[in-house]
Amino acid sequence: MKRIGVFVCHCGHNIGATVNVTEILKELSRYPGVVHCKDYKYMCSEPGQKLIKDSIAGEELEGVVVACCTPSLHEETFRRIADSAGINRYLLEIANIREQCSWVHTDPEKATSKAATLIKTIVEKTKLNDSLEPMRIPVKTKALVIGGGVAGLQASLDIANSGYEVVLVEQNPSIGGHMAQLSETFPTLDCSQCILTPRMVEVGQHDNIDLRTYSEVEEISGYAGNFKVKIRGKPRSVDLEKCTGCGDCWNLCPVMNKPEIRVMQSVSDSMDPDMRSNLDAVIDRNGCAREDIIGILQGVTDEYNWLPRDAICYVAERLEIPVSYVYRIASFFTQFSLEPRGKHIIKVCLGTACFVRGAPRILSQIQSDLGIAPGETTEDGLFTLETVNCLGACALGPLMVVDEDYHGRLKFTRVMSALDSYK
Amino acid sequence: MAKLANIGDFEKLMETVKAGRESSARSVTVCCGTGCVASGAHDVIAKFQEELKTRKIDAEISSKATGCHGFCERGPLVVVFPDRIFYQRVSAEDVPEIVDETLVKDKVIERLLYSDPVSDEKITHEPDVQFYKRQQRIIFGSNGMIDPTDMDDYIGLDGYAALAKVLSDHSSDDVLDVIERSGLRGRGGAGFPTSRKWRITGAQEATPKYVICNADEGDPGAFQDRSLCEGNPHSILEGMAIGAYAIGASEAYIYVRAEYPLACKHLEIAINQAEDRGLLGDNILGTNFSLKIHIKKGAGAFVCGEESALIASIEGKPGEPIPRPPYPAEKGLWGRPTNINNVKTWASVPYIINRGADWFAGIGTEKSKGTMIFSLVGKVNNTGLVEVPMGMTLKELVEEIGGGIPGGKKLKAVQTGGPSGGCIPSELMTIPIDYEELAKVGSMMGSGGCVVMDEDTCMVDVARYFLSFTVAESCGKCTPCREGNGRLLDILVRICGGDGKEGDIELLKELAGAITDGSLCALGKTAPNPVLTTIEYFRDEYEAHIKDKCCPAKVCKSLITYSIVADNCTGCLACLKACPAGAVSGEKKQVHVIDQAKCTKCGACYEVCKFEAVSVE
Amino acid sequence: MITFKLNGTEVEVEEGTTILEAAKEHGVEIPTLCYHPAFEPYQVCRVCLVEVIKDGQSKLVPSCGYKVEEGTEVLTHSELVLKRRRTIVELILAEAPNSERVLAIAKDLGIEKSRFESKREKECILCGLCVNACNDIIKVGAIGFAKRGTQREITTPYGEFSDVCSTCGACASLCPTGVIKVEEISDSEIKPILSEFDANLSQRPCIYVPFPQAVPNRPVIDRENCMYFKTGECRICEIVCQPEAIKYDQDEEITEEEVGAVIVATGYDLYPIERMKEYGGGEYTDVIDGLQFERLLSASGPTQGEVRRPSDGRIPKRVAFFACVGSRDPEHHCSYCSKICCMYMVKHALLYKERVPDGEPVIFSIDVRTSGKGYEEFYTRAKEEAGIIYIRGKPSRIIKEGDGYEVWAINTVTGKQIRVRCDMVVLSTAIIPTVGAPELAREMRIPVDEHGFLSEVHPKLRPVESLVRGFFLAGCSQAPKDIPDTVAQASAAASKVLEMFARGEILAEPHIVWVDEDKCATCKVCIDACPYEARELDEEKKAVVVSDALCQGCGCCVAACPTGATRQKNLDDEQLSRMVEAIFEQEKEHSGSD
Amino acid sequence: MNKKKNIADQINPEIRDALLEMGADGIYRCYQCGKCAGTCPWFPVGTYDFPIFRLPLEAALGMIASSEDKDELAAEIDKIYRCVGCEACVDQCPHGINIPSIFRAGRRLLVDFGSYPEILKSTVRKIHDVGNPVGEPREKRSDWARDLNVPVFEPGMEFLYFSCCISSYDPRVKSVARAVAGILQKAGISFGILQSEESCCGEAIRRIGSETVYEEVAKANTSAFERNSVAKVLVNSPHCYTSFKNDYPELGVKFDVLHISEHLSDLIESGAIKPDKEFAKKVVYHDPCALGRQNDIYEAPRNVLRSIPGLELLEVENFNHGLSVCCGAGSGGLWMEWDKDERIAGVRVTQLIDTGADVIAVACPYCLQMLEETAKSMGHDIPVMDIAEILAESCL
Repeated sequence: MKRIGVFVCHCGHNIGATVNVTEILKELSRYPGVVHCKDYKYMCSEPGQKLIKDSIAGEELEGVVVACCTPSLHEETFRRIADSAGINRYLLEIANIREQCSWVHTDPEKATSKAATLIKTIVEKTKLNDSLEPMRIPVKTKALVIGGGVAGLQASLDIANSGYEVVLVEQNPSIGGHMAQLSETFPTLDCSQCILTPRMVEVGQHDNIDLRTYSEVEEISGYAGNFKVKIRGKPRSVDLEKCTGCGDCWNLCPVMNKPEIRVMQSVSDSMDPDMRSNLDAVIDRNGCAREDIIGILQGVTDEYNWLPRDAICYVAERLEIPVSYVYRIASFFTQFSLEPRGKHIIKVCLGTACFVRGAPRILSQIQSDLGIAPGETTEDGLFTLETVNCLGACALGPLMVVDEDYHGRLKFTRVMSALDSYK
Repeated sequence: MAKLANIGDFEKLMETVKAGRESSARSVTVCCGTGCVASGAHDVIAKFQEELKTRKIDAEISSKATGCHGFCERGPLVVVFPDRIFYQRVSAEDVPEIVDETLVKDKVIERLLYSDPVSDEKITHEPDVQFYKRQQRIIFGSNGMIDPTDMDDYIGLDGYAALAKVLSDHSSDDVLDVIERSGLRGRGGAGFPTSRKWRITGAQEATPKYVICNADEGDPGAFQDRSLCEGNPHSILEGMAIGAYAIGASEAYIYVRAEYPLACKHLEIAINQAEDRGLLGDNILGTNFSLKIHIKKGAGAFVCGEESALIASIEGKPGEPIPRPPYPAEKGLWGRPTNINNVKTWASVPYIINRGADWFAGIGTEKSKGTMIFSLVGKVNNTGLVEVPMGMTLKELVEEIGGGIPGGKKLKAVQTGGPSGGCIPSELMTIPIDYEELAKVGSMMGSGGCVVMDEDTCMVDVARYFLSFTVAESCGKCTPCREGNGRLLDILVRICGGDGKEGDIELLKELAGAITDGSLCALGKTAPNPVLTTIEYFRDEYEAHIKDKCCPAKVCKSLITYSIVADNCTGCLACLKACPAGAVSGEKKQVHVIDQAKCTKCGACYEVCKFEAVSVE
Repeated sequence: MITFKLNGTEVEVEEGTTILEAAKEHGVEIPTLCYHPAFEPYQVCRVCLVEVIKDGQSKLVPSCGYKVEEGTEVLTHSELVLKRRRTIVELILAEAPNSERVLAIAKDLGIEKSRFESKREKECILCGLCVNACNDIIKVGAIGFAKRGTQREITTPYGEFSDVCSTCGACASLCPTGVIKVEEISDSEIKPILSEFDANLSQRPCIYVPFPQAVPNRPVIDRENCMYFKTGECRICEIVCQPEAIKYDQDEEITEEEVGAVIVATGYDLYPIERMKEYGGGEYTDVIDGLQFERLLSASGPTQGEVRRPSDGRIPKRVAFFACVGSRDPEHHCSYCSKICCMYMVKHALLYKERVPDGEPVIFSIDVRTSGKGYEEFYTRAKEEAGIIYIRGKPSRIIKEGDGYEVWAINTVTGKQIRVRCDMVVLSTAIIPTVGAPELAREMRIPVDEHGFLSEVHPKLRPVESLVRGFFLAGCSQAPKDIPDTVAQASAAASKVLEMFARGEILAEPHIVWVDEDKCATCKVCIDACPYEARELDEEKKAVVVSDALCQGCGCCVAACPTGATRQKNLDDEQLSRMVEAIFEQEKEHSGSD
Repeated sequence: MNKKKNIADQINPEIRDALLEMGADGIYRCYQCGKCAGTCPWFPVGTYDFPIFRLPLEAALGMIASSEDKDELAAEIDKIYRCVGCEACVDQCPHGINIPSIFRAGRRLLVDFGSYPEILKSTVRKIHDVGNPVGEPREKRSDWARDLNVPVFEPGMEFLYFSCCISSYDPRVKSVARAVAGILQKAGISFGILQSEESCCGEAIRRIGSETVYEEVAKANTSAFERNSVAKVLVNSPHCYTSFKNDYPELGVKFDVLHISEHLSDLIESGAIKPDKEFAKKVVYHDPCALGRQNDIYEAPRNVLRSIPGLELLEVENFNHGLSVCCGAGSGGLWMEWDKDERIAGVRVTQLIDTGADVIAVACPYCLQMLEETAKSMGHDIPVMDIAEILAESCL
């Protein structure tokens, strides 16, 4: 049977007020295996500890039970006493008669009885305790710091400067945290970035710190001293070794708004069917590739005398090119017109030959009579006036062609009569 | 039309055709070029066919509609073979008389003959007509003799003989040597030696190679290419085939201007006929050389006359020039080596092959070989297409061939090279027609437009006119051309409008310099030429417009005023009726008055007044 | 390699380099307008003309597209070049008299004003950058050229809103005169990409470095908005990157590390301002939070340190600062005090007064907690210098009045109502744990309090250690605190780690379990029962093996083991039965007695 | 003898304990931040100084209606009866302190001493005598339904329709009850009314402070409900709703209560009622405090209005849903005579009109009376209609 020593602490009045300590001592001293019973007002104080230490030696105790407060507070203190007194520290046990007894009971008699029971159970446990040694687990001397703000930076530097390796994981593309965003810091009004950037650079260049920006900790397993950490490095789409940070890419990237991809609304079903069949015919005749665009638009002009909007959209749809491209071609060449044109097309030749023979006077005459400028169509849609740079019949200058008929050697008096035949 | 299997078949065909056409046969030709058609040529030819049929003599005497003879001023033209009696300004009514008298009885009808404006002497035979006498019509020669839609006519005049010759015993290098020795230079305007251009394209490894005929002819006042395409399409096709053979191309495009429907039609017919005959398409005449020719119609853009813009237009892109180098010879159509030449250049090739390089080199000056076709227009009596040997002086061209200036007016200037050319003053008429000579005086050969201007033309207004043309036709892509020429035009309009300012001339010159050096393509670079040359030679007119606010030629509207000369005015109300703006007032027999506020300066009254009662100050 | 003479000096460059690139390599700056390194040189503005002398003949060529030729001489600033360039720039200046870039180039050439009056309705110089970007690079084709000559313009088809424009803004950011506006091209809502670093007050491109002093100073591509990841087009960054560092196909990589200790310093975020409905948070653009005001004050911020209102850029004459927004509010938001707001509000007021001398800072607060070293003195000095008006009272409402705001509050000192009109309001919102940090902590089984802050072993005695051994806490992840405390706590955590490393080992309590191999029936029930995964089946021994280090002595396996093969040191079954007996005896004694 | 006035604060624990005992909440939690006072409807009125943020501390010191000076006491009593119980302050208080509960405790003390406003005394007496604040005889309670053959409630009927005293007696507000009855009949709902057995739900007088009379009527009502084994009660007044839902359970009685807007919204959704006639007007909905803020019913009334064709629903900017401003009729406000230009309803009417609406929609008889009367006194002729009346126009 082991020689067990019991030491009961009053803990000021925390225990003493509700638990009758002397009663406890009396009861415990009679308990089998208990060879030594003492109490003290503050067992955790220096004298209290000395009392235990001396009793162990004096009474050659093989087991100690200290009835006091929660083990999480002073277990370590008393076990150190056991060490220094020469017995194995795990032969000393704590009976918690404060948090688990005196603090939670008001009836002194029941509290005292419960305290005694508690102490007795621990005595029984101590009797069969073996002497053990604390386990020594080797520690991997490498640290992981999560978060690259000022806190993470400071901790990493302290550890790294002490010669140990650090893995610093930061979820944003750069370390610096919120402090980098501040203008100046109170109370000294230092410029926040001026005092933080040196730290950041130091971390960036420190060979003990493995900096992992734009990364997140996926999972941590293992135990203190031997953690296994999974770090997910989000793709930067930039090769850090090759990149020199010259800034060309971020100065030239033009996309500044969130793009929202939209598809051109099809016009083929909302347009009138026979125009669509005409257009299909023209496209089949000329080919359906981008380079046939001019031939196609000429076909449409032959058909409708101008390029209706639905036609332009449909052609763009069939050739799978942007409407803006077809619109550009349609507005570039004079043969194509985006406005409906008159029944008869009047072409006044302004070639050099006709010009010197008075073509401008003819033109202004027609303009004033029909009331339209070149490129416009009369209200009644009868005439469209256009100017052309040489019709190849300079001998007949000044010359005017209406649809297919040539009217040469015009005199401004006879101009309007020539047009009457078309009214 | 059976397909010719080999060169031998072709030679046999040529003999049979030639035999069928002995020269003495009596026949009548009517010029159906656009100019004559505009004056009613179609009715004339129809009437001939009708008359011959009614008289049942259409078997012996044939009538033929041919391409343009060149003398448009006197259209519709009729020439009676074999002794080439030349009737001009023939109307349908004259046809029965011609058939009876000339065709049947071989008598000449005086009234239809051409009378020499100077000597008033009647000339019966076409070659003697003063307009044709000094010309040397080679490329244009057969225009008046063949029906463009009938291939045999062309074959009859040694058509495709050159191609057969090349295919039978010429290697591509041989062809290149012949062309080089002939000294042929590009007829498009820049005059780049044709053989060197073919060599560069030929030397490229990348295939396939392309050959392009530039029939865009945007210059106002120039219509030779049109007449050639309409009148003699086969000569162009043959020239292109020979060129393609020399360069090693198997695909070719002819880029025709949208405003030339007749030319497109005749070219298409010619291509189909040639393919049916095996003279185009796959394995021409049984050899392993083949050539497919496509026709691409332009859509109305003068800038597409420029090489890279033409290529862009064929590729379906807007006609905007692309910076060079790389030149089309290295990287042209679809990024492949491409050789582009003008219609007239291609048309010259068959003649050089047939008649030999030395013959061609014999014509023209030391550096500019062969003949040049000019469209002689403007204030000249004989308007029309003229083919003259290089080296002839402008004076001979205008006075002898052109028949001088109508209305007894004095010659003031001749404008050559279209909107990119310059105005050459009358004092310099003695310079010969030569690439370098014309360039020296600030103008250029260009595509052959030659506009004659008399004393009534205001040179500032002419410069403004050319600028307004180039600004309207500029593609607007590069700053100097779009903005520079735009500003040039603004200044000229300001000067013509009477608010010219001190220093405007220097500003014009500075701008012109920046435009010429800075523009991306030839259109931009040459646009200021009319301004520069008119400033150079007619600076006094500019000073008059700016300082004295008066237009010597009395053309610029805001600088002239029309007023009635009281003592000449008989009150005949002629000008009152003619005035579109209702600016003339006055009773019958009373002296009329022009209300300056309403007068739009259209000049109608001046023209109508028979009593010279209208004065222009 | 090609040798040629550049402004008189012999120079060697690789074949295919353009004159512009060659000049740039040798420090010669040639002005450009329509040039963009990622595009085919369009060569239309002609501002970059240089003189090339080749076998005696000189001509002007656009240096942006003209490739260097062997043996030629290039003069970039010859008298002729400058003369022509001056005229051309004057022509462009007439088109766009107010464009900064054009004015800058004009100034270099000594041009103040263009002699030509500007006729263009829109200040567009038709350089084509926007059209080429939209059609050839982004490949959407919403805009294009139209007409030709002096009428040439850039427009959407028929001048109407485009139905294909993706509002990416490439055209607007490339335009040298800034005349093209996305809202004129598309009528759909334009959502600018907001810079997280600038607290959503400025715009950033898709490939970016958060701020100039970032470490590492390398860009990252925002895959959510980058055109390449949406349509596979654009690739501008790849084209312009000489060292070819752009890797679109780079995917995430998972790496494993073995570490001895973990310091959690995940920091803080601000309470979302959108939740303060009564103050118009998230709805009124000029009601902003503390970090946003910091960015406005910061020299590297969106307004270069000038205090300007986010809505219209005006300088606010009176700014109201609200304290305890979301803090000390157990009913709706956070119950705790965020500790640093009182102090940074004083600083904000002081800096605001410094930037806007006639400005009037008004602070609504209920207490001013200046608990740090030198804080009270700073507070007193700042009040005096900045003339801060402190109103004791928490405002109830902010109502938008015209282009300003009206604050409804009670001055609890006088008890009277007070309605303050002001131009801008800064809400000092509560400090909360960084978004995502509490979840991460729970995954690592580190205990967290009800607010999401990490729980320490003991607030006073062991403030930097987490309850789970080996984890240490630093900074605001543990609780709101100012920078001095954060740094101190970081060093403390570091020293704790160093203590562990210095010892090189950890002493662990020995009361772990052991397995009696003969009794073990290899039923593996205990393996699943163990929460710390400390048990494995050893095939040879035909028995379960315990990893001493992993075992925490919780005893689950002992309870689960059907054969009693698993036993715990110093807590053997026998001991337990003895202890129970002791209790019964005690009961018998006492019950017997009363 | 003029006693020197004692200006120092006193601490009298007795009053404090009495207040606590009478339900005063959170008097220790308050840190006087003042946020409550800013949302109180009296704030926008601007002419009455109402520092309610001081109330918890005054209660803690026991200084509610404790001054000896006669005028000061009258002013204090007037101040205590200014609170309209809209609980806007409760919503904003960082500690969720129920300021109205403190006012109610003070009022119960005053009622016990009998020193509370005369007008309210007469109202309480009327309710005590005839079970309605208007003073009309009990028998006339169901006169509004005489020609609608609305059945008397019998066990087995699904709903009891409890029409609030105001909508039973007041000639103008009667049309609300008639509209409700009409709609329910059209939808074929089995319901009935209790006629003279009903009496006032007592919500107002409890908040005025007379707990005794409240208990009287409450017990009368519950016994009537039990007698007729009523399981579900339909009410059109949010005050009856909050009384039956939150107060009556204290008496240990259990029955379901449904506000008419909730039921109408369900009926429309299920298709039982089809609002087909056009009501092409711009309507702004005023959230009653007892329905919205206190019982979280915001969307049901709006669903009813949105379902009516042609009706364009507007909101008061900045002051809608939980941030709405009270009409000033709660907790006895309906009967208090505050002078014309110092009325809460004046502020609310201006806000409602500024939205540019043609009609003001309400869901509470108190709001209807107060807003209509105030609008008229301010010279606006804008109609004020209950949502039931509007729905009736569209579906009957």
